[in-house]
Amino acid sequence: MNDRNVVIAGAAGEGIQTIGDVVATSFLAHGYPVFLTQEFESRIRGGNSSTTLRIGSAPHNAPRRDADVLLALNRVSQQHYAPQLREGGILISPEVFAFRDLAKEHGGSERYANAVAAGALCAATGMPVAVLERRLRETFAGHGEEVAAANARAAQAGYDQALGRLGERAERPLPPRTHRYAFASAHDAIALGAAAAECRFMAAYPMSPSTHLITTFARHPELGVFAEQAEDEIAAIHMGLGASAAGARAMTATSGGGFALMVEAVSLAGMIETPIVIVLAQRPGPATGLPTRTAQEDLLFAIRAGHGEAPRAVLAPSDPQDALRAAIRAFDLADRYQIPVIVLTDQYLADSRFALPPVELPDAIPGPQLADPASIERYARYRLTDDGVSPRLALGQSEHLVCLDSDEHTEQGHITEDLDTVRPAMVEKRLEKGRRLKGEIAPPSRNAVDDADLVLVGWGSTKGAIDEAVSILRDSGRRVGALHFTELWPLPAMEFSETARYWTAEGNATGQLAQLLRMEYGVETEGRIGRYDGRPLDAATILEALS
Amino acid sequence: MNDRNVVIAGAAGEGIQTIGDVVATSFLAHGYPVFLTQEFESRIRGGNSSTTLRIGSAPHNAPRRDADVLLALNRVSQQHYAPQLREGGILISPEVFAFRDLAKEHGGSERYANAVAAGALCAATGMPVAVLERRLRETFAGHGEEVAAANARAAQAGYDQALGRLGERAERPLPPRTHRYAFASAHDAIALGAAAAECRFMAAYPMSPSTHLITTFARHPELGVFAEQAEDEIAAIHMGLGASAAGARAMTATSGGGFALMVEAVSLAGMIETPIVIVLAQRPGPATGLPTRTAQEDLLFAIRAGHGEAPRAVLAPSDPQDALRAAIRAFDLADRYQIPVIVLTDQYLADSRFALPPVELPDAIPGPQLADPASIERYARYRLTDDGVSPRLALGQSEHLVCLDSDEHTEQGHITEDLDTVRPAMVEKRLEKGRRLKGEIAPPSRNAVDDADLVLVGWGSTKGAIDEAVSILRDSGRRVGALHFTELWPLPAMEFSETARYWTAEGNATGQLAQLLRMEYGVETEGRIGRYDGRPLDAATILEALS
Amino acid sequence: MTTPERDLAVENQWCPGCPNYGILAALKRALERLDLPPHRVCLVSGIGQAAKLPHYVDAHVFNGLHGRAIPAAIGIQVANPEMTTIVTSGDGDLYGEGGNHLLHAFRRNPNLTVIVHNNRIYALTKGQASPTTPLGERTRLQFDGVDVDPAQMLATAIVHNCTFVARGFAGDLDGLAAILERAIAHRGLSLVDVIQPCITWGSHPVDWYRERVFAVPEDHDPTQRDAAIRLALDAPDRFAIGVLYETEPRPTFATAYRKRVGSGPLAWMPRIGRAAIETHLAAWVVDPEGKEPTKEKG
Amino acid sequence: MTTPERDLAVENQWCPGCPNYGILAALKRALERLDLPPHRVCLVSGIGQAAKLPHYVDAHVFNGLHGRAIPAAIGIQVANPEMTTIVTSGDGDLYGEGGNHLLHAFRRNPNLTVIVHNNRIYALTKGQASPTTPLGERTRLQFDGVDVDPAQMLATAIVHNCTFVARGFAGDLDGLAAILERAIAHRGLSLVDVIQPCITWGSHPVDWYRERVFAVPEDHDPTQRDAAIRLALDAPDRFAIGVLYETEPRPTFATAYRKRVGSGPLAWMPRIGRAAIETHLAAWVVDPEGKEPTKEKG
Ligand SMILES: Cc1ncc(C[n+]2csc(CCOP(=O)(O)OP(=O)(O)O)c2C)c(N)n1
Ligand SMILES: Cc1ncc(C[n+]2csc(CCOP(=O)(O)OP(=O)(O)O)c2C)c(N)n1
Ligand code: SF4
Ligand code: SF4
Ligand SMILES: [Mg+2]
Ligand SMILES: [Mg+2]
Repeated sequence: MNDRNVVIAGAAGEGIQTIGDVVATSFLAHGYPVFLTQEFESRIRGGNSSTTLRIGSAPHNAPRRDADVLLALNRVSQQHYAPQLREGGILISPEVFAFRDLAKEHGGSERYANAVAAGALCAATGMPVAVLERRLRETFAGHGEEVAAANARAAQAGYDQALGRLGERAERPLPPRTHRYAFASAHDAIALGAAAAECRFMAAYPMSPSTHLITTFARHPELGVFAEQAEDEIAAIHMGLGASAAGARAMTATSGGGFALMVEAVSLAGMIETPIVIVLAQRPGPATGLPTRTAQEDLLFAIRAGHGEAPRAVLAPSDPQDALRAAIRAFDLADRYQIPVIVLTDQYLADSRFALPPVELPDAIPGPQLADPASIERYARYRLTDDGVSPRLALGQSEHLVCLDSDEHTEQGHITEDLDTVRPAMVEKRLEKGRRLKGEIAPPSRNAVDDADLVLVGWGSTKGAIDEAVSILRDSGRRVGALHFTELWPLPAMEFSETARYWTAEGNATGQLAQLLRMEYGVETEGRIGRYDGRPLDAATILEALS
Repeated sequence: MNDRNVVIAGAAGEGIQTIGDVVATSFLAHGYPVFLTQEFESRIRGGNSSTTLRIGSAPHNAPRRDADVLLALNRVSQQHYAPQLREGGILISPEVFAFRDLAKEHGGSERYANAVAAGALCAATGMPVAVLERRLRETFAGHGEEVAAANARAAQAGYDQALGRLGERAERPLPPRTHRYAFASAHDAIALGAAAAECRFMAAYPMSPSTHLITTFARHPELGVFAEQAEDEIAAIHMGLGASAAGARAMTATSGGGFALMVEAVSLAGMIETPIVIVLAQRPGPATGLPTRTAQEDLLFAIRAGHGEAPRAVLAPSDPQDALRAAIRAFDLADRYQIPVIVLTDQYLADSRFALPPVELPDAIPGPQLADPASIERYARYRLTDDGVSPRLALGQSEHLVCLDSDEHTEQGHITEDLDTVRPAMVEKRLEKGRRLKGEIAPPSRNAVDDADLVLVGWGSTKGAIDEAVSILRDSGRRVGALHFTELWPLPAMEFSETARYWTAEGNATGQLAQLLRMEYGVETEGRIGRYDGRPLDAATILEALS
Repeated sequence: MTTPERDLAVENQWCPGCPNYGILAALKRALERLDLPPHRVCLVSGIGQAAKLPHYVDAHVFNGLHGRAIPAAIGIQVANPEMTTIVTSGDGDLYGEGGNHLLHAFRRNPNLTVIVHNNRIYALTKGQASPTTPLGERTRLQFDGVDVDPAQMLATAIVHNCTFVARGFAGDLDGLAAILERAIAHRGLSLVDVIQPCITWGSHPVDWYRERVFAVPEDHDPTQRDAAIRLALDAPDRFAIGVLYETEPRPTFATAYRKRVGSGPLAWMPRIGRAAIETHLAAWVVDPEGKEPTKEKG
Repeated sequence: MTTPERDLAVENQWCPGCPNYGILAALKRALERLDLPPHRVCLVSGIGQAAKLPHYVDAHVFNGLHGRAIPAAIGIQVANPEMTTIVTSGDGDLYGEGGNHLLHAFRRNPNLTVIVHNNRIYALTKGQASPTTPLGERTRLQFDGVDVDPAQMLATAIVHNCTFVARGFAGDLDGLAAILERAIAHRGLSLVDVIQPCITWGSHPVDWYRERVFAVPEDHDPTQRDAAIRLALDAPDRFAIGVLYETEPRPTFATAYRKRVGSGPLAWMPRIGRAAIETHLAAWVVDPEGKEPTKEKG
């Protein structure tokens, strides 16, 4: 089937998520990949929200702006989203379909209107209604046979009416396929990656779009992560550092405003050399900004956050598969270098579900790196070593007493005022860790770069959109390629071709990656493509900027 | 007289500050400039602290490492500071002078030992003891005639004994001069600059080395600044933003750790477009670091602090004269652009007193910039304008209602979810302010740059040290010059000569200015000179690095 | 200059039927009864569902950050004591993220009214426990039930001698309006915790609360600390509504300062003037003795 | 592995004669009496003069940031409940910058002892008011005297049913050691506010306090809230010393969790294992119906 973009729009609380879920899983169960994105306002009822399904024969894990099909559950949504519907696209809405009447007639109650709408959507997209009916039965299994049956009848009625009304424009029923896809969000993946990396402790304060992470651990105790809702973000990260100092791998998650409150503790982690993983799920700022939307505005902030100078790592995964890897890597880097590691995601990564080949755990998952107390004669927490990394014992791990101190300290961890020897040695020790870290940072991924005269450079969640733009431009004969960074600090040593022109593409207005490239590599970018309206960067934005 | 560096060393609480003060003011009263620096530990009693007086015929407002004269009040201090005494330098200490015995004999009590020591110091430095005696009388005027007289006798005794002991090595008595010098710290100047700029409100939480600022306002109500000690730094800056929104010019002051806690509010100030001046008095980090020492480690942090994207200004004055100007300018920029302005100082600037020509207020001091309510028909706090600056009315200023909102907002200040029009317009509005601001940022000052083949580039408090290095290198025939930034963000458009080689010199280990220059100007620095042991950068460090 | 014509076509974002509408109506009524014109009122809030309230009232608005309404309001109140400044925000905002500010506000006693929309939940973030969610209640994050005790902020206010401490019920417009009127008129910090059932995420409907609220007994003496604390301590299912504690106003924040400078807005106080600064600048200068020719030459 | 040989040649940075030495001595004695070996004890502090104490004791140390000792200690305690974790820090640290954490710690009731060195001043920063400085007292920042009321954290603890609330006096080694011994042995959060006159910045010498402390009356029933609050509320010049409030321990923080996983340190719990994760990864996959050949062809 062709790439089809289906927008399901309605008010918060009207049920678009459920419709999106049952239709998406219908496609998946039928062997077709679905990429699901969500857009909603910062309110609990009303307003304009949407779930978008991008469906095709092969996965298109990238946002598309225009809709082939628009299902609008109410008039306001219809008006709001109609401009997105491409010419000739299909509109399904109460204006053209009597959802409620059909629901009453076939289901016995208006509350089956969404099932009618889902049925109509299937007619428009070539989804056999029987597949949808089974999904509805699964979804409402807990509500008794009558409810399940009513849903099924309502869906069938919607399907039938739409088939009739759409006539030629209805999609022909798709044949079933045997393709299997994993369907998950990047935050689902981070939670599993953390658990796989033996994270034992998470404290966080609720904040969109990060809350799903702590919720996952609380919902699934079998993942082995103790989860605590802190009184504020400051408490959250200090609890994490305490747990980490006592040997438990620990993390927290938040968004920009909450991260801003954690900044002092990021500096502390650098000083006491205690690992901590911080997921910073970005949303548009400044301040409260657009709490439920997406952005990539916190890159330079994350890199520089904290007073004083100490190393850190900043990672920015691009999809769920990559996020699983990034989570495991974050804990490993944090642990081996005894530093804070920040994982940058965003609302788009957090709330979208990607269709991927079934995801597998890496073979080797490095676990905690505490030293062996038996091998130590006389312990000093901040022992000076060649690589700057001191053997780490946890508080309470053994009879060796461990002293952690936020002041500048001696090798034993005690407050020092020795400026001639101890202070410079400790500064250099910490910075040496950063130099070593830099040596093992992954270079950007390369997509058709070798013969490219124009190279798009991106980071994090925009990979799908950029790769899509590259393939469209290649198809039109342009020699375009892409470099994509998912490990952003420290940046690895690398060469940029002198002949290619570079354009950055990112979800902000000031070209933060472009600034970083200039600072680290001296590369001049010819152009900076930025999207900063709260929606994810898409291929169309890139193509417009380049045309 | 030649440049003389006099170190007065002792334990905290032993009285070195008083000795430093009376000797310094003796020189000033005698017509000679003094540059006074202080070094102390993070404790209240004991340890090693020192006050250093750099004295000469002309001001040398820059730190010098080696001592011509060392007065050590106890054995531990003597050992600690002896390595600083240059060969042939004069040591005055209990080991060589019986301070206490003389004090008992001539003052009647050991508590006049410091007066004896001060007298001895005068003999070593060519200060007529009568001048010192008058300073002692002034200082102890409140303690009764007997105490004053005993101090004077003790000083005379110390002077006499030292004259005898030192013989040839005693400095010949200096002739009195009529030169007048102002003697003050950069934080003294910032307080006065703020008051002159009609700052009305300051809230702060105590933190070295910033506490002197709020203390000045509390001590001097005639400066007209309401001063409140907040429960934490977060409260401090939010109180300031509240007061500012209600029309009162407002500021806060802190050090790196406290600033880290204010970062979320910096972002808020950017979003609600409410002016606030933040003095960030730097000290070595990370974390608690060295609380009473100096550093320049928070430049890039200050520039990037806060989630989301909104303009700010970052200033870094180089001495008290410049700090007076910077404070006035900070309030003016904050007010005209409705942004947060960060003034970077450090422990060295805060705790050192400079000898300067008498300081005068600038002729024109721009005052608050609130709009005239009578001129407004229908008020909208965030009215879109060409330059991005909306007419600002204060809360409660008039019958026009003012609505400030930390969410993305409409022109009226109400929460918006309009992504197509309002959000992009508001982002561009805020960024346009930044572009205009950039246009009026001062270029770096130039010292012998035109014919230089090697240019030292510095910022903030290191100007004295760098200029001293330049003049020493010029004297030795090298074509060295200096560029010095005191306005660091946004950076002004400027050209760097292709032929000169650039070296940065700053108080940190990672070359933060060098990184910034590369990012903003694409300039490659040939070398990066950094001092990060907690002491101020001095000319000697620069000369060593260049040799 | 026209009379304030406020863009009150702001769409309300609360769920239909939410008791927040009751608080909004009660507040409007109290402001009317007190005859406070819109431009003499400033509403301050943090972030949350409750914190959207200021956008729906004809008044000045400072809608700041989550948890930070109190210090912003203190700054506003100090800068302009002629406005009536009212904080209206959520239980998570004021008792959770902002707990330290409220605690220290009890000490300062600024002339503010603090209205806490206590829905015992984080509503805007979709249903996590707030500091007042009762023990054992299941939420969308505490799946096995909340396992820490609720915060007792009314009792904490009382032990700090906060001179007006009340509990209201959003389902009782008349009663709440009357409490708010008294609270706003009271000099010093007035704390009003309003039971505001969340009909979307909360565990109980409004009627469940309606059945469990009771008026503060007639014979309750609101100057008696022990009795007030007893009424204040949240039983999870019994709610004394009314003024729990009220004593003689104590000096409000910045009283000493205001005695010195008068009561006007700081922004329009007379300029300090160059002279005051120049005196300080002059004091930096150490006059050389050599200038005074009578002095000996040391 | 040798027995812990700790670098106790750490120079003490306190002023000679400071009552902090009394707290140090009392704590050491209490730890000895409880027979707690050094490696089973973790001392946690923030920043300030008081907060330097952990460096002077033979134990594990987490000397974190100003105001943040409590959450760090909670993290440590959850991660390793087998250690005895004790917070020892200043009044500014715990009641000022860290006030919110203490407030919410009362709710959580972690098994911690919190020792507050209450010198009624910010000593390390050279003499500004702390949250407990009495009204009217002049400091090096409050030149005309403090004009806000002191924080009442003991009373706040009591209204939150903190099950062990005591006041000690640093000038009474025996008495303080006895209180600390009980506090450390108590299960749940124990709060001990220790009167610790600052002889450098404080307004009164140690003897002034010595004359004004009195033992909690023999007939005081520490389970009685009202009476405990009366003793707790700081009169500026009368200090009841002893255990003010003590009730049956209530469940400590993370009890439910620990029931499930046992009491060992989190770091040494058995690995979750790949299987648990793989189950979740497998649940991401939607199996195509088409794989099951019996199913109809839609
Ligand atoms: C610093 C910060 N942390 C977290 C959030 C996310 N957040 C927004 S509202 C809210 C809680 C709201 O609860 P409450 O104050 O009780 O208001 P309600 O929505 O229940 O009315 C949170 C945690 C935020 N905006 N800022
Ligand atoms: C975030 C932050 N703010 C401020 C400071 C500065 N500071 C260090 S100690 C201290 C107060 C100490 O008072 P207290 O906790 O009572 O301890 P004391 O010195 O009196 O024993 C302050 C404000 C800091 N280190 N960190
Ligand atoms: S979510 Fe709850 S508190 Fe928020 S508007 Fe809806 S009912 Fe009211
Ligand atoms: S300053 Fe005060 S509290 Fe600190 S050590 Fe000295 S006497 Fe003790
Ligand atoms: Mg709430
Ligand atoms: Mg103290």
